[in-house]
Amino acid sequence: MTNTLTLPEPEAEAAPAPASGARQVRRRLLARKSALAAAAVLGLLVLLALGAPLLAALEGQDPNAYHDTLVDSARGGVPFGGFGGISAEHWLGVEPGTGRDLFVRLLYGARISLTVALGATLVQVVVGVAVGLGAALGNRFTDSLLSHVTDVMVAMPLLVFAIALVAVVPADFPRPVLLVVAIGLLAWGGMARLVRAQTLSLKKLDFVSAARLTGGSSWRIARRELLPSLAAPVITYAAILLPTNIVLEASMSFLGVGVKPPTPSWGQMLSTATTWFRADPLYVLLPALMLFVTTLAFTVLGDGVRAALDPREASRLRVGRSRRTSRTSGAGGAQ
Amino acid sequence: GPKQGGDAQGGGGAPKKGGTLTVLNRAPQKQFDPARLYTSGGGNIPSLVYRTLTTRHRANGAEGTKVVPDLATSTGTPSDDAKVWTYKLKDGLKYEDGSPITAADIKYGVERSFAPELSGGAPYLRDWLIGGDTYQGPYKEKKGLDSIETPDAKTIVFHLKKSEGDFPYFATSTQFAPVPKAKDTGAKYAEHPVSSGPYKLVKNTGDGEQMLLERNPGWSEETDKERHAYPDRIEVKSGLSSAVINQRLSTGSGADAAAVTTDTNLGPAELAQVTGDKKLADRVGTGHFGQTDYLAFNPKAKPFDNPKVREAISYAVNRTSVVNAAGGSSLAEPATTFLPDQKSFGFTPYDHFPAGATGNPAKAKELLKEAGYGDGLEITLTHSTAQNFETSPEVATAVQAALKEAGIKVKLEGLEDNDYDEKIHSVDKQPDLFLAHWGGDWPSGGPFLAPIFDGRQIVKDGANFNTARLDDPKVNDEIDAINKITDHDAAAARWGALDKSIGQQALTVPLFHPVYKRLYGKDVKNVVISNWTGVLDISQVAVK
Amino acid sequence: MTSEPLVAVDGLTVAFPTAGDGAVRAVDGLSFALAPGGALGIVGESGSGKSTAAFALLGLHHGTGARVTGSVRIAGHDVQAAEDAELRRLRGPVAAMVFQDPLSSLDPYQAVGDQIAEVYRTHRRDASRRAARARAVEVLDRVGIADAARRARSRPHEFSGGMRQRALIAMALALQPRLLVADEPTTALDVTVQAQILGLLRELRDETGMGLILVTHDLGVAAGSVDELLVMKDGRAVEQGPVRTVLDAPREQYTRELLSAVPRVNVRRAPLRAPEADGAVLLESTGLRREFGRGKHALTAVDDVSLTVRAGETVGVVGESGSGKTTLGRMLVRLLEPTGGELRYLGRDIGGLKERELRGFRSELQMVFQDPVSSLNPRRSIGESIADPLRALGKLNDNQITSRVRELLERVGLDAGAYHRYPHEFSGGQRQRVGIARALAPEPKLIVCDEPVSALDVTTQAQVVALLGELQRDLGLALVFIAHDLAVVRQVSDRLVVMRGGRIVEEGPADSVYEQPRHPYTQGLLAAVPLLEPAKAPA
Amino acid sequence: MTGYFLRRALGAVVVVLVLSAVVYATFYIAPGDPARLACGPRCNPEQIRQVREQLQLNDPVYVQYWHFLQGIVAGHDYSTGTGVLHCDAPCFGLSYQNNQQVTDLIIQRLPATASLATGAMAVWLLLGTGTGLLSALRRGGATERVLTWLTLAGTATPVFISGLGLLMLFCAYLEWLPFPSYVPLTDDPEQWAWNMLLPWAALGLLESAKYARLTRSSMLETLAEDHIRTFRAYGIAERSLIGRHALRGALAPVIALSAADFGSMFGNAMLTEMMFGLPGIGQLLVTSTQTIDLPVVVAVVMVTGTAVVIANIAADVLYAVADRRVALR
Ligand SMILES: Nc1ncnc2c1ncn2[C@@H]1O[C@H](COP(=O)(O)OP(=O)(O)OP(=O)(O)O)[C@@H](O)[C@H]1O
Ligand SMILES: Nc1ncnc2c1ncn2[C@@H]1O[C@H](COP(=O)(O)OP(=O)(O)OP(=O)(O)O)[C@@H](O)[C@H]1O
Ligand SMILES: [Mg+2]
Ligand SMILES: [Mg+2]
Repeated sequence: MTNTLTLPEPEAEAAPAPASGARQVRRRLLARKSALAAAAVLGLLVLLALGAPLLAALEGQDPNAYHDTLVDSARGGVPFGGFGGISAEHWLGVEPGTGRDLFVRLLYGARISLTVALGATLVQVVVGVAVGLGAALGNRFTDSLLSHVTDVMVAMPLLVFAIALVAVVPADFPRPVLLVVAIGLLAWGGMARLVRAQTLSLKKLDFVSAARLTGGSSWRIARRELLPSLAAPVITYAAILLPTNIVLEASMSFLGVGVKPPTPSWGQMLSTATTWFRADPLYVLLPALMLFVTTLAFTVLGDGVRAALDPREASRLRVGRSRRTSRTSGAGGAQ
Repeated sequence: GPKQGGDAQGGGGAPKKGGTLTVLNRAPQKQFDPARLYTSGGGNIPSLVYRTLTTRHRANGAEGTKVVPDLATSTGTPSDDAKVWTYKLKDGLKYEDGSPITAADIKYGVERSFAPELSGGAPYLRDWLIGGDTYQGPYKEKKGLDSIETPDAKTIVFHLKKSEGDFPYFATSTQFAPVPKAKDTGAKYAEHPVSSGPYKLVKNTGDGEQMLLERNPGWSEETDKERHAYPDRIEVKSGLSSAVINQRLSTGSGADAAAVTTDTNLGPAELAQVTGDKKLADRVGTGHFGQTDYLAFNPKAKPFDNPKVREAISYAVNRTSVVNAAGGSSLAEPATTFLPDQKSFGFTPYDHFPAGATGNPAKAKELLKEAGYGDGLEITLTHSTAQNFETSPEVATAVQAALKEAGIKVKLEGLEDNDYDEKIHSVDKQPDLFLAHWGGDWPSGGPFLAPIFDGRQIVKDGANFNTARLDDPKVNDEIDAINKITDHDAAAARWGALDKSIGQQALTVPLFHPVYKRLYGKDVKNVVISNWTGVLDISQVAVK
Repeated sequence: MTSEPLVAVDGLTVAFPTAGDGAVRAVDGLSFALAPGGALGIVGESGSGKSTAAFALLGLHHGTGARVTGSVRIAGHDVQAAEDAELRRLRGPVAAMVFQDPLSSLDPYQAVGDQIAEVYRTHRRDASRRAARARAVEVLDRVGIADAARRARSRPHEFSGGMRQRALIAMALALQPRLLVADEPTTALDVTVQAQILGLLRELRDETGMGLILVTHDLGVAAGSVDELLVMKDGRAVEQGPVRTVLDAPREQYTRELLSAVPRVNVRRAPLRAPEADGAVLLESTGLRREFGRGKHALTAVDDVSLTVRAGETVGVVGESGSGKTTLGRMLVRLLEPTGGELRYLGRDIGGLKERELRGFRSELQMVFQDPVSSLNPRRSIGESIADPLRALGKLNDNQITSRVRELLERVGLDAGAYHRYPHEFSGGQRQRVGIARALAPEPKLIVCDEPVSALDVTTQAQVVALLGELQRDLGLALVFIAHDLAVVRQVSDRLVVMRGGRIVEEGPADSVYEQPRHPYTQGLLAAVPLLEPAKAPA
Repeated sequence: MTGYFLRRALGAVVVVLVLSAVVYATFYIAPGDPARLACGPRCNPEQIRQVREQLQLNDPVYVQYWHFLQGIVAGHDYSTGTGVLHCDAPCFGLSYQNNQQVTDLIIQRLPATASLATGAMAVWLLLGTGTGLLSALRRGGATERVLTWLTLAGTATPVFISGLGLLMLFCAYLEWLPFPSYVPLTDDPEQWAWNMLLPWAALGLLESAKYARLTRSSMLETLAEDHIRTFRAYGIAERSLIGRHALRGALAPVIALSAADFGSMFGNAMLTEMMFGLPGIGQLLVTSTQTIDLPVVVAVVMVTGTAVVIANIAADVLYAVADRRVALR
């Protein structure tokens, strides 16, 4: 068949290590300070995105209002005043050329960027897992067919197709949804390969054979026996896909097929900010920083979740740290 | 007001021959066949290789909008109400291989531009020459076009269907470059064109991305008053991003010190940076090209069939934010006239719907109420998604923000550039309101106004530019009348008057005229930027 | 020469931190000594801390998070106090270790000879590359690898299991260590190969005078190879003394239990009930065949196997590793599709049925898997795993299922409250019981037990064997009992099948095969079984 | 073995054909009329009709596609007006834009893209793998943390930002490097390398985080393997333990994934190429997409698709060669 090669999960193992229930997973997750911090950061980002209108009202600004008097028209529209025009009215300064408020645009941008990133990643995970499982569990023909379809997807130059897709779809189709679908449906090849490879090796394990002997359907086996074990590698891979998707959205904006103006997104902000490196560094830095923080948070959280799903991680915890979590330990008298 | 434009001269000292000039460009010179180049695009690198019957006067500013003889001894002798144009070739004209340039070669050059294999180019030859509308080029119709006569090797006569006082301007385009029939390789000619200009093409790789031009021994300075050809070699590197081009020019290390660009402006961000740096600011040339960026209506569609709505929008527009979105006041000048503010176009100032610097939403609301839209109005504005600072999302959002003040809710429809281009120029699919821009094929009112407002130029299934579908016999007659005038200044005045009177109908909302800021390398001398193209003229540049 | 012992362990305690509170004390206050040239066997049930103790001898717990207290002295080196550099000097030349699993203990990417040469050169800095390589060939030759010069260039995957284990011993030998620590060196091997390796160890000791610590759970293996014996339980030494004394006159109750649990190949099975030779035919295979791969790489794992299993009887299947036992077993329950031959269940040909068509009677044919680790889903509680077949049957409601699972758990000797616990919370033996409970749940007619006890220590092994016998008696199950340990099989089987190279070489009533083996291969197998009591030869 | 390759080659052909058909169809229905674009900005209907005929755009789409495939296998003759242009197999047709042979266009641009992909791969192998190794062996160190953040930042930064940033820093501000301008390797290897340095860095950085994570996990996994324990028990120093025994096993999946990614760089490095003005395949793809130059688009996608498929086969083979325990199937 086609290749079984994919990004192996960090700390992948031949036979999955013993794990335990959701409660223990949560406990282990809570024991990781870094994961908690990452979750907090992400929670904050989501809150900021959701609360954008409130915060905008608090600042007293509108994301699309022009402020012609705040920019130096003769000098390419660079904001007056230092640091990109930061002032009491405009907490993070204003956009060059238009004078639109950057703080509010950044917040509203989070809505789109997080939606697109999470949505597209979700689509990739769902399609990738479905196709990967289908290929690994199906018969020779299904496997060959799905693997070839996966190959076609992987071989597609993504951006060009995204451009074509956006051009083909009617202009009044909601753009964020289109971006989610375009990115999600074009870039699931890696996920499918990962899932297929992992499933093939899981399939060799006896507990899957045992499940077959119960006379359950393939779907039942996949759901009960395979999906839980696939969670760890899928989460790790998804944490890498997520920033890639945000960057993809930015690249699509750069090529003119991103969100529709005047809607802001971090990607759109980055793509218009490109040339402002020197004249107004803050303009570039702000969205770039948001992107980086999001990436970091998702990576750290993904690591945390993956580790929490891996019970071997428990014995890796240092003794000193484990004592602190002892109070929460309730389930099962593990040795 | 009067333009001082193109004042840059580059580094001090008299220009000398020698050295290598580097051209850093964005777009590769994909087309190099003289038949396929479009007039206004055909003036840069191709103009170093192809000489034409007439040419642009290579001078700064308004002086550069003049047309002057090139291969011909004059800009052309009109007869029969400017329906017949006769040219005589200069003596001693040679190709790169030393063979003489003949009038038959120029005729052949014009004819081959009709071949579908060599598509591209401007529509004027087809529209103007007798028999041009059906002629299929010399490959299919060997006998050639009867409306071009070459009574002897040095004389060429063009017979037109109608009077065209602007013919000398049109004769600057590369279709009027000589092509020796024996050397013509059809679609492959561009790979090895036979040079009549000061340079010949030595290398062309990557589909026009990297080119090397060297001196053409067949060219003699005596026959060419316009091109200087100071550098020994010209190296073209394209496919670069504009940010990189400007950064390279400002850093100017190595070969970049002797570099220019012919297709890249300073963007707003770069301008902000350059103006803060005296040394860099000295290396910026300013150019004007006759162009207007405007809002185009379809006055046949609701609600724009109501002149009051169009007027309301004219009043509501905030030109300051539009100009800012287009890069700020150094890169765009607010426009209230359709004609560019240059004398050669016949610029006549007017402002029929004074919106002031930042728009007059009160007046707009009033007009809307009168038109029956007192409760507000919802419209769609179509624009391109290309980031060109002209028809781009930024400008559209600026319009959107201004109209909001007047109670007009604007929905934006951004189209991918091809889609946009096809839609706005299609009679059937044309959006009702969209951002458009129009530049003159040469600095005259004719090519500026006629395609947009001449009712006979409404093209049903080709590229239509009369997007207002104006078909007013009075306008049409006036256009015909002015076309008969061969005195440019006299014609200009009438074009100006025509523009002013059409303006009253509010068929368009002129927004701004772009201004070009061209950065060049620190070793570059003799910088000439004419108002014909607004482009830095590489035939004038010296690097020593 | 000093009178100092080669190994002196005093009050050794090793504790592993755990996620919950505190730590697991794998070794708890262990003390023993070994004179130069002596041989000590460490025996005990699984999880009793044998390996952990052995690792401590070489300081292998350094830097792992395990807390080690007490003192370990090897040939005068204080292992506990030693710096990394000193430890490195100790490991190899003074004390060398041979690990349990020869499959994974060698670098898969490098030639075996190079690996030995590398170890040699690490400690003999003056040795040239060439000399090191020559030494590698020499020791490989010494451990009985034919054509050693050529085979030294092979990679581990080109070696058989026995050869790999020999290579590991050769690696130890290259440095002529004063002490060899062998951690279950033969558990992964067949009896015949095991006999060779044990013989080799004996020879080497005689030749080089090195000391030996042999860690094993097989008392038979220890019996023939060591002078002293140490019995461990829960990290502590239960009994210690000369091997014959401990085996013949055990002082401790635990040792006695351990000894009595060891299956004897030369003892007849106690009849469960009156033999009903004419039970109805349940499963019948004729000329069953299974190939893997295609074309040139095709391998026939099972070839022309004809077998009949009657209701209520136990058919034992023995044979060396790779002889096709598992493949046969999986075909019998139709986890694998046969490539040829016929397979009849209650008269119906099920050999070629599709997965969907099999569903109807899937639950009637069950299997207990060889590997207790991989046969339970680590992410689901054991109760859910056992309940699965019941759910799939769809006859019972949730409450009934839960009470049935509790009943099953108790039936196999587990606490009914274990329902919500996860596999990793159980020992190997317990997991195997869970596997049996799962197989029993749908009330099958036949269970194929694939080496159900080979991963277990003798006591647990005895318990599981007894359990299976009991269940069979109570429920009238038919069993196919696969194992490579002939003694275990003898305890349970009515009939015996001996496999080799995918074919059946001998078949017959268990007692007659054991007592009068006809095929030379069967005879060889029986002769290689290590015996606790050397005096008594098989009858 | 031959059987394996035959099977894979057949699969590759199928994949590339399907890919080309999908592209053909997509761009066929995408807005924009190639004839109009080729004709020029102000064409009258008659001209457009002539050009459409000239480009054979009047045939039904499947006929056009069939002609396209025919050209690849058998070559094609085109009229230049004055003569006949032989386009030898594999002929991907002529560009709608300027009648250039698409095959030539692609061949001219392959070296730049190959250079970019090769160097970027070196960067992600060095930076990504290095970071991964460091974090596997020395968890929690400051260097490791900084490098990890750097690679994550690289992944989270679009190349049009990081590329420009690198240019500004190294070429404009520090002036350590000339502004990149592609010099073919065959012309001047040294200049080639200097000019490619920044594009390599920008693209390599984008991929590094993935490799850092992969390497780290792979290394930890290998270090936990039994054979490592064997050598540790024989007093082999930690350094040679890692260098000689762990690295190879740990890097096998990294190398294999690199091979696969190397292939996909051919079609996906377009933004890097645009940013640095590299005359590569990706840039060609973008410009031809913009002008709906169908033969070029489809041909480029077929070439990049082939690169991906070949790279995947190479990845599988490399993996099997590196790790003998894996069998090709
Ligand atoms: N790294 C570890 N972390 C936590 N507990 C461990 C670790 N290694 C071993 N143990 C525990 O220590 C105890 C002793 O394990 P050890 O491997 O020494 O047993 P053993 O006697 O060798 O058993 P077997 O015969 O199965 O090999 C067991 O309960 C085991 O679960
Ligand atoms: N899925 C498979 N693909 C290819 N070969 C296989 C497969 N399963 C088993 N084999 C091969 O078939 C032969 C018989 O294997 P099987 O597992 O049945 O042996 P076994 O008698 O159970 O051995 P052991 O005692 O080691 O468990 C072996 O050579 C093995 O390598
Ligand atoms: Mg052990
Ligand atoms: Mg087996």
